Amino acid sequence: MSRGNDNGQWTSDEMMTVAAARELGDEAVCFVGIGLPSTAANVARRMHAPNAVLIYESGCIGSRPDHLPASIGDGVLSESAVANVGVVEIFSYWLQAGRIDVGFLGAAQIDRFANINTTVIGPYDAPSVRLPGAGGAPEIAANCGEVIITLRHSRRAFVEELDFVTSLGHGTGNGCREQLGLRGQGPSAVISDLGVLRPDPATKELKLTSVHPGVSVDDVRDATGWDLQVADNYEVTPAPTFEELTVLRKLKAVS
Amino acid sequence: MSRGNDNGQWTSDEMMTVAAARELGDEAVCFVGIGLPSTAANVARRMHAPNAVLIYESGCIGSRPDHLPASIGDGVLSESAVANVGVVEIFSYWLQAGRIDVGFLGAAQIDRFANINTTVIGPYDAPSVRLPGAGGAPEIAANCGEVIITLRHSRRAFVEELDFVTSLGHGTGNGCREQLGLRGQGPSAVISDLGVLRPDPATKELKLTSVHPGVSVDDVRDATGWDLQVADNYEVTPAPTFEELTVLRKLKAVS
Amino acid sequence: MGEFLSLREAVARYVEDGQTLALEGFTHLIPFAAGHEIIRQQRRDLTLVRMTPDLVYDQLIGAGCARKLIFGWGGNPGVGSLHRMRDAVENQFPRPLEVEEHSHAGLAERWRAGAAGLPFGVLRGYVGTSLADHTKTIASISCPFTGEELTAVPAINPDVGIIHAQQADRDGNVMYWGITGVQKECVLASCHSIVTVEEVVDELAVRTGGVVLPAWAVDAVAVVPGGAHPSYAHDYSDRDNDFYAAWDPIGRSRDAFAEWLAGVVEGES
Amino acid sequence: MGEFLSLREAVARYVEDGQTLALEGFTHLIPFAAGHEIIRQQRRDLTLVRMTPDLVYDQLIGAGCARKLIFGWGGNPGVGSLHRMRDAVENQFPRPLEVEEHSHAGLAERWRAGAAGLPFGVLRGYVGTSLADHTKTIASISCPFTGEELTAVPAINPDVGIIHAQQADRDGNVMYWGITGVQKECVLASCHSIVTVEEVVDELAVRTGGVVLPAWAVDAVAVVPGGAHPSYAHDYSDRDNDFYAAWDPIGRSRDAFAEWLAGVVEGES
Repeated sequence: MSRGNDNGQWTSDEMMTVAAARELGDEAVCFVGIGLPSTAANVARRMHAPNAVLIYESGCIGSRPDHLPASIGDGVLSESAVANVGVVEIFSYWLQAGRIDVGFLGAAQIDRFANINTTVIGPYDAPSVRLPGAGGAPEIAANCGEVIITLRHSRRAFVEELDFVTSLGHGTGNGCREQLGLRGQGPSAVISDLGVLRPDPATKELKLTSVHPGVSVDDVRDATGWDLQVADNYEVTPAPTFEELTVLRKLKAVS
Repeated sequence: MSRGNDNGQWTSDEMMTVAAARELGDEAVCFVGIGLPSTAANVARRMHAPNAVLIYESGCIGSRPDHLPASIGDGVLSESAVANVGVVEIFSYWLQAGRIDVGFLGAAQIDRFANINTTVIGPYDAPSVRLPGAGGAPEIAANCGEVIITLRHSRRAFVEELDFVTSLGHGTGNGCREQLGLRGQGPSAVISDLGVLRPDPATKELKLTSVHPGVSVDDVRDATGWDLQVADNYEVTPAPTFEELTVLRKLKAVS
Repeated sequence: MGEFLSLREAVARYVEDGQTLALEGFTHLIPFAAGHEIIRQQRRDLTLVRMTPDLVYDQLIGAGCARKLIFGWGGNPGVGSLHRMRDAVENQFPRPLEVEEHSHAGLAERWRAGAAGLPFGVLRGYVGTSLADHTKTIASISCPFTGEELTAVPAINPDVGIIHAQQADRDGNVMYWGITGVQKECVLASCHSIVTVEEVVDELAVRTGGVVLPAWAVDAVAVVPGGAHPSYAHDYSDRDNDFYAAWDPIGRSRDAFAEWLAGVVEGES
Repeated sequence: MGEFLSLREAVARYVEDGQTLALEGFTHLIPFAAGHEIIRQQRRDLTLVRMTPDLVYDQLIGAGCARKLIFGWGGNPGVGSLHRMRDAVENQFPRPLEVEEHSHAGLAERWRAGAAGLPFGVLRGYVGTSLADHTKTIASISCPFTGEELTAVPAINPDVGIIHAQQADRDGNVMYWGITGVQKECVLASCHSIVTVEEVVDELAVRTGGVVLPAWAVDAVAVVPGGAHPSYAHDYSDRDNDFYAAWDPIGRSRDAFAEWLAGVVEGES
């Protein structure tokens, strides 16, 4: 399902990518997963965040790829990096030490507290779907200053209860991360193809804070597996600009 | 005090260095301290042990210096090495992991079980002499397959009791290392300017197993601060050969 | 001691049924040729360790070589699932596959501990996740100085570690560069190690970030140009992204996989 | 963020009385010029951390800057003792010096833990030695999987870490090579870091074994050619072994040291 705007100038995936890119501040040090997170981070670097530092768990620090990598281990990430280090070092000296401002994660499923499942659907020992597993996500979610999550909206993705918590978001709600001794602040935004959700400061439950152009609040509610809270002052996400779309499509075209 | 042989062809320090060099087997992987250990290892590499691998705690693996370094961090060690790694790695991945066959150590003092003091003479908090301290020695002594110790003989150096155990030799005797869970076999030889001492297999107490040419057993006993055991079949150390002396002096000359 | 062997000899000498084996390489330098040789030699009951199983383990699992998988992320990067791995986990085909699942940070620390000769490693990880409920090799540990609770994981020390590198010199010293992953740890943590290389050179390359393994720390070196395909060797080849995409329908179908497998078994090593 | 400052500004901005400070460099790349600037700015009550104190800490201790020393080996390599350090330990001159003594392996692990954001590190070390009797920061720890007893040491996290490197590029990225010691750990474990460099270049050198620190991981970069003398900078200078030998009589005599000190204090930064 790919929604676009009225006159087909952009797709909902493009809206999602652009909205994610906008989250990344200039000079932010960002741990980037492959796929949409990497695309969004590279759009941001070409737009408002030229000094953002992209770090890939393959050990590439400060990569400036001229095209989108197909994996987190593509040669272009290493070649264009300021420094290349081993995987032990990237996780211990850089991620774990709290040097990363923003972690950019995808997800198969999330719940209302932005906890993530990328492991199994169904019982662990007899899963109906075996997903890829944790990868770098649990410690990215734990140790980055903040976390931005991107995934497409559906009732199978935004679920009432996760079968498996692969990466902790806000756990059971406000105070949970602090109680567990986690250093990072956890997810600050969930960006889907329908809108943007942010944790309520008081409860840490996700609230719809903006809907993408052409999407109604009911559309989002219908695609969410729990009773979704909506911010009083929710907004309409600004549509992708011509420049954003140009940068994004140019990046996609050469990959 | 530097004894030589009858006609002054070599000094007791040269005898000590050559005797130490002979201990190093070909293809041995050897962790080398600076000073006499480094000299001995480099003599060995030019004589009977061309394939010995010299490792310095500064992170140089497989150094083949063309002159003797003045410190364990000289540029020639790095330049001539097969690989250069950081100090964290050299201690953890190489020494601690049990990859080193032979550790070559100097000492300020040792006792009858070849325990080493390089820390203080006198009480720790009010020492009469403050020595340099541990450096790499405690873990070299603990984790190398075997350890060779070199120091000049005197009652101040070969003492009844150490004021401080900086590096463990055979502890309190046979079985002590095993009880402490140490992996390496501990000191296999102590080489002085007077002779060679080796641990008795049954008790691990050092026994005089050879005296250098021109040295009597009583000379060694007089210079030892405990009642030194002497092997029944003790030998006279073969004098330095012309070739050994040539190699040693050439090495010294260019350093 | 960096002995030059053919890949066939190297695998025959070091790899045995029932062993714990690791073929490492983080997207880059994945030792595919060595994996295929293990398939050809029909090794069985292997415990396979890898941070990201990738196609090479999908192939070994599909060929029935594995009884257990220790891993962190089992997907086809940029494409989708590893269907042979899923078929084994979901349907026990071609045989049941026991799974021991960690995060990448946890596995990296297990590799570090293994290479460092320690029985365990420590990290800030797994807290609040379901992983510890299902993986026995995740424990809690207290800092003796601050009392803080952290996570401990046991060292990995495979029987054989296998990697691919760009170069060996004539003495058997090995060098690789680009994305260097956990290969050093894999070789140093393993009882034995096999390195396939693109070529033998008189002098190893000069590369910032390059890793050199001295010959005496490696057991066997086998010259296998292209031995990482469809993964790549930086400065020697590009990642064959098309093959990764093409694997999806092969891995998805038992029949297509059987056909692919027959081709590998008939192939030359 | 790799900001270019003069050495005087960098020390003035980041180094304060009472801090824990580390000037690292393993024989190679010892940041002597930075040490002299700290002497000139008359910082006091410092806790100084270094694996091998070397002459630079003999000078800081003799100048009365330090109240505590955390170290592993305090000698003049290839020459003899550090007499200012001994005078402080043995005679409390010019002021008492508290000593926290470790092995090099233990300090390396403390640096690793500090850089890795862990409160402690683990090693096979100290067992059977007297070090644990006198050093409180050595503890025992059990492996939660095997029950084996190992040794724990706390992380080092100085207020300021100072190193010398060969190069910075115009963005403030730093590179050094040759013997690389624990400098990466020192910079990453410290709250703030100052790097003195031989020169600023358009492109960093290409060197196997070279270490690159991205600009954003460093606070200040100061261009100080020869800033490691009498230590050396690989490919830029040689170790001044004569100076190390000449230091022995200077350090041995309080008067000779006072004269040397006056020269430093009058010197330009």
